[in-house]
Amino acid sequence: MAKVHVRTTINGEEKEFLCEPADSLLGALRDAVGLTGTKEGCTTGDCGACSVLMDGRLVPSCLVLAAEVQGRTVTTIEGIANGHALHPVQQKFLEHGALQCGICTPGFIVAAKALLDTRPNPTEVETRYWLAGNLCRCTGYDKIIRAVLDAAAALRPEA
Amino acid sequence: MKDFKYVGTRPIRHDGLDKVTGRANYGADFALPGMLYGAVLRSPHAHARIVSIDTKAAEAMPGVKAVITGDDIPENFAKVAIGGEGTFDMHDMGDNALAHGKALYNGHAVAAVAAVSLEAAQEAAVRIEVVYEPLEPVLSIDRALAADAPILHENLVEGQGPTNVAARMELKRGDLDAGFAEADVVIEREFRTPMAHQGYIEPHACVARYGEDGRVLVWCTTQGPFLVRDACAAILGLDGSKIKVISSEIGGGFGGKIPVYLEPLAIALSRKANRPVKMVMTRDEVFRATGPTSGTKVVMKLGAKRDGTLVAAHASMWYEAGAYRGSPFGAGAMCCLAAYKIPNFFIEAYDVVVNKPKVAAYRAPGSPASTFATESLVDEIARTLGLDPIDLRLKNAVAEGDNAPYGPAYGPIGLKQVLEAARNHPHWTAPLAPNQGRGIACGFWFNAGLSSSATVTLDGDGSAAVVTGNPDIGGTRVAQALMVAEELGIPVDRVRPIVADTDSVGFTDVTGGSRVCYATGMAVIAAARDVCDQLRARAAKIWDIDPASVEWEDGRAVPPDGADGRGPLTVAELAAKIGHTGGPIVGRASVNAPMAGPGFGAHICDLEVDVETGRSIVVRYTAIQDAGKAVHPDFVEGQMQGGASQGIGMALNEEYIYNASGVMENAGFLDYRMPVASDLPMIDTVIVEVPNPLHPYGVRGVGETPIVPPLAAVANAMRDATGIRFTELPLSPPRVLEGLSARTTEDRDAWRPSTYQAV
Amino acid sequence: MQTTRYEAPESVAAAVRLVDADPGAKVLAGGTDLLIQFRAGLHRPTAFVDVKRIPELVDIAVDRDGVRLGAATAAAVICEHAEMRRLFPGLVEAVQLIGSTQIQGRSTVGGNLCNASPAADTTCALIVNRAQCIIAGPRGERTVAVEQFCTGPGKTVLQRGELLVSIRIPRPSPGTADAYLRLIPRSEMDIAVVGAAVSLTLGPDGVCTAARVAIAAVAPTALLVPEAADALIGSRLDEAALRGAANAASAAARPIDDKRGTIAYRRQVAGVLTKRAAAIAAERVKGRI
Amino acid sequence: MATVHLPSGLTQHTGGVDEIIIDAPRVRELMLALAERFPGLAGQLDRMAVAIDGDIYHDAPYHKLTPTSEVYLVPRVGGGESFDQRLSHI
Repeated sequence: MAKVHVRTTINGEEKEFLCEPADSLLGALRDAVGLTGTKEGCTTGDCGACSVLMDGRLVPSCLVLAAEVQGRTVTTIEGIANGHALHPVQQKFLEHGALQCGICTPGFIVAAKALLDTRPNPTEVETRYWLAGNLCRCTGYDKIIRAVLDAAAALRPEA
Repeated sequence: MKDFKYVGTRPIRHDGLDKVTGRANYGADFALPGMLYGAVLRSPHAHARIVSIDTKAAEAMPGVKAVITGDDIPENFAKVAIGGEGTFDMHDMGDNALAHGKALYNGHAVAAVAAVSLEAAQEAAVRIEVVYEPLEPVLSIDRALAADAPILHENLVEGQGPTNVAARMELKRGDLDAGFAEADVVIEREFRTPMAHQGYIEPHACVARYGEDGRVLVWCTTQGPFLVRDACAAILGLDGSKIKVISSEIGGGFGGKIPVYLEPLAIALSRKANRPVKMVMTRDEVFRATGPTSGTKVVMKLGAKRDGTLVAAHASMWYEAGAYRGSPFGAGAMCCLAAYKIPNFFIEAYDVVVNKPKVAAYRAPGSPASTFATESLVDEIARTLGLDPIDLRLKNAVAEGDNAPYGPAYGPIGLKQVLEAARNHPHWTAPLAPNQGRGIACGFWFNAGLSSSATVTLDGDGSAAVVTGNPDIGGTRVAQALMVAEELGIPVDRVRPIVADTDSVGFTDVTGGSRVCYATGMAVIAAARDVCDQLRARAAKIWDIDPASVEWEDGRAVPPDGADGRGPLTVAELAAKIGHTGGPIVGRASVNAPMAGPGFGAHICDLEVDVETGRSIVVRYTAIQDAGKAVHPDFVEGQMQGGASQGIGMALNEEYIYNASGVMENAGFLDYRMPVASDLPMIDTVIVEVPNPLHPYGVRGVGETPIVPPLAAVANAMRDATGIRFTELPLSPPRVLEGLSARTTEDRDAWRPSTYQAV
Repeated sequence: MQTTRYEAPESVAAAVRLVDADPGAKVLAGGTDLLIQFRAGLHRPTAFVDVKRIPELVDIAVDRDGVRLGAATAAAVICEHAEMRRLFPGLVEAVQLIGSTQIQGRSTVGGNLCNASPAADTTCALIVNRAQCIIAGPRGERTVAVEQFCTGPGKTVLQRGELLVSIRIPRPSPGTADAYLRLIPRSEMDIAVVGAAVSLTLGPDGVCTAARVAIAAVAPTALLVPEAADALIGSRLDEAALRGAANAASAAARPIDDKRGTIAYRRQVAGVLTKRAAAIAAERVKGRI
Repeated sequence: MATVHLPSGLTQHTGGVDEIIIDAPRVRELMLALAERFPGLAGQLDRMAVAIDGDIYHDAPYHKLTPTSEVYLVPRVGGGESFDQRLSHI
């Protein structure tokens, strides 16, 4: 069967790749495009490790077909920092020790960025529910939630 | 206690940037040119004789390069001693990697394929024709022990005949009958916990290349690269000196990434195909076919005097080993009474094989289940006697000089300090809302020692590298850098911590047993001190004085008093002259540390119960623990919070669910219900520091203790909220509602059969 | 080996042609059930027909009569839609419960219906709101009431070549509000063990003049429970009426034992959730008056 | 010289003796002496770790003992697992 030729924008750059019709976006990102920062934890949409933004919306890349991103924009963990400047969520994860093994971290950071893009002032409860689809087994979430709330504060214009 | 300059601070971890930008490479992130992809065919049956395996159709599929079965992993009877920790039975580990003759659990690997794509390998795997003769599966401890139980291993013989009981141990002290005769209150219950998984988010993954010269490269996610090397060598009959294991970043382990599963298969496939082979487990495979922790049954009886003095304990416990012997039944027995001075006790523990995956270590293995029994009964005794549960525990708490139930006397330990901290914490006296309850429980873990090696190299610019062999699961690189910084007196960001492969560092035992900061830390400190000694000698050379007269203070070589006004020399100054004073400086050290520095913790849990649905949520949680000395407090707190979270998961919702045929029904994150962010409150932590005299800074292991208290802390909170003592976990809504419905009847204390589990 | 195609038609007619021509084709909306089932080997579609590039499948149109919801509209889009939240707070709650934030970015109400899980969160909420399914097929369009759309676990009324295009939900009459509750062991990320939706209409005097009650995960399909509605109609939603509705819901439930819950548990909790959802719906009406 | 405490699971091999003073300079000699005194222990001792004055060693045959050393034989527990206990009573 013919491969699908996909033209898309990934992290602000035009990209083209070939994939099987049934390949997931996760697989294509990791294998065809070579961006391995997006992690595979389950392939059933239950862990959030593969979170990416598609046209700005948070999606599980394991449950998106690679062919679907034709003409769309995709942002992965590799596109979250602005050049050499870390996104505040990334910086706060470091400062709070909000990661232990780090496998869930890319997904959390992408998801937290999506939260703060639309809700600059989330409560702890909102943050916990927004991030409920990102499993972390190491931290008990405490430091992650603190890091995200602190990043929100850092992103808000000075009062 | 000395004052620390760097130890105890919270610098950003060195590997942090790579991990927040997606650059860090984990097990599945590695590729080699020409790489094939492997897939495993697994048994659909829980217990079956393998009559025949026909691989011809699979081998004929396009793109298929190699197919292996148990015949490719010859049965062997090696027992490989690893680092003094004990011996792994390579027969069992090899048979678990690829079945020989019998499939012993749903998910047991039966054959494996390597092909040019994962899809091709998966397609080929299902074309392998296996004829099974299904046997009755043994799915519970009770069934395994029954006189007419099917036998898993015919060669497992006890006395008269074959058995499913692989081992027994006992511990005793004093006179049990006299002890219970002294007691004013005696409470006995039967407790059950189901099999539960570590739940690391990264599936097992590896790439192996078998070279034409017989040299093997394995890149994999593991807690113990040396163990992977030695286990693969033994299972496949290879020369271990020709195997190089590079550990990737590791996406969680908690004990579950100590055994090998995929690595021997990938090597065998690579050898057959003469191409590198990559293998990655699916989540379904991780649940079905790796090593969860044991399901257990614990019958415990505890006696106390009216004033709360515990006088006698009797415990019988059975731990599911899974398909092969080797559950943590011994640790369960040794840990369950470790917190209390009890003059009379008898504990017996049994290792029971069942048709479920072979258990692996899981954070304080064995301790949570047996401690759940003890801490539930201690709570019940406090209620019966009308005593404060912390007072009762303090009254009986062990302290330095008291003997552990397994024999030796404790050195300095922090249980009493931990309990005092719990009593003084505002959480303990905070008001509760309706339908809320509060529970407290203690927990103990030994904390391992074992072998570690370390080198510290000093560069001409005064920076240093520290090289160890422990994959960094939770911030151990930065902890090691802190120790080097402390010794050399250079900033932490001038130290580069490196996790080396098996060819590049001395033998080092696994990242596990809460041993890295303690035991590897001892090696790191000794290696750094070796560097300091060499620097003193270099300073002496510059000053032309006796090296023994040079002191090392605060990161500087200090000349003796009256040494002609020569000022001290800093590391940077000495490093700058390194070429003139004798060349590069490499410090090295290795240890085989004793198991020491027992860790005690206490957790307070507030639970709110919806009495109409049985659903409960943790509304407040505090974890208190003796860390000896917290090297990087963020990651000590992180261990406490993470362990608490896993324990809460075990208490409330996590369990392996099997149907009557022994097929696991919830092999995914959807129905294996680990806590999500919205399930938990912030987890407050209090670090108590009672220094461990065996470590230069007083460090104790911290990683495992925090999973021990939550099971009973949650169940005790449930008892407080509902008046019902639940003795079987998890406290899932159906079980709790059933208990609430029975609250007025006589059977409220009776053991309730599992809500979901096929028996 | 894989023989799957990927198609992304841009009109309903093109989509109908594709699925009519190829009985092995599967319609791909959010994919949050379909792709999981595909990867688990439960089915091997010959083509994925991605309908998200068909404009009328991914929009929400509000008019005097009510709402037309494109079947492939992402849950997150529905939840962000102010008018949807105002008109159907209970339905939006149900939509919001489909999976995580990530899943919300993909999952669709049409997909939830077509997957035909007895535990689907949105089905009950659509039933109590009297929603109609608009189905396109080779012989034109037809309309089916939501409660008739699913015929059993994984089974719907869709025939070969047919495609669920949209869901039409009538504008609630004055004094009407809805609510949906489900029981899951965790706070998120689970499939409903039991679900209950209620829509109520209260007169100015606070007397219930109309009601619909539907329960999920207690039968092969979502159940409309008229007996529970009858217990509410004519009452002021006093404790006795709520208890009557709860008992009726429990009595109507005919659940199974499985890994997510027991028969006894589901039956009991179906009543509890019905009672609570009715109380929430009533509060919502009062808040509007 | 050291006072050796045996776990109750091993006393079936010692005629019930659970505490004994052994004159041995190091752990190795102590173990040999125990095995000589109680032949039934011979196959069991390598399954045990040794606690010397409170610290548990897995592999310390050459550790020196003093007349006041308190030695406990303890089942091995490592970074998690208990191994090699087929049919063993410990």
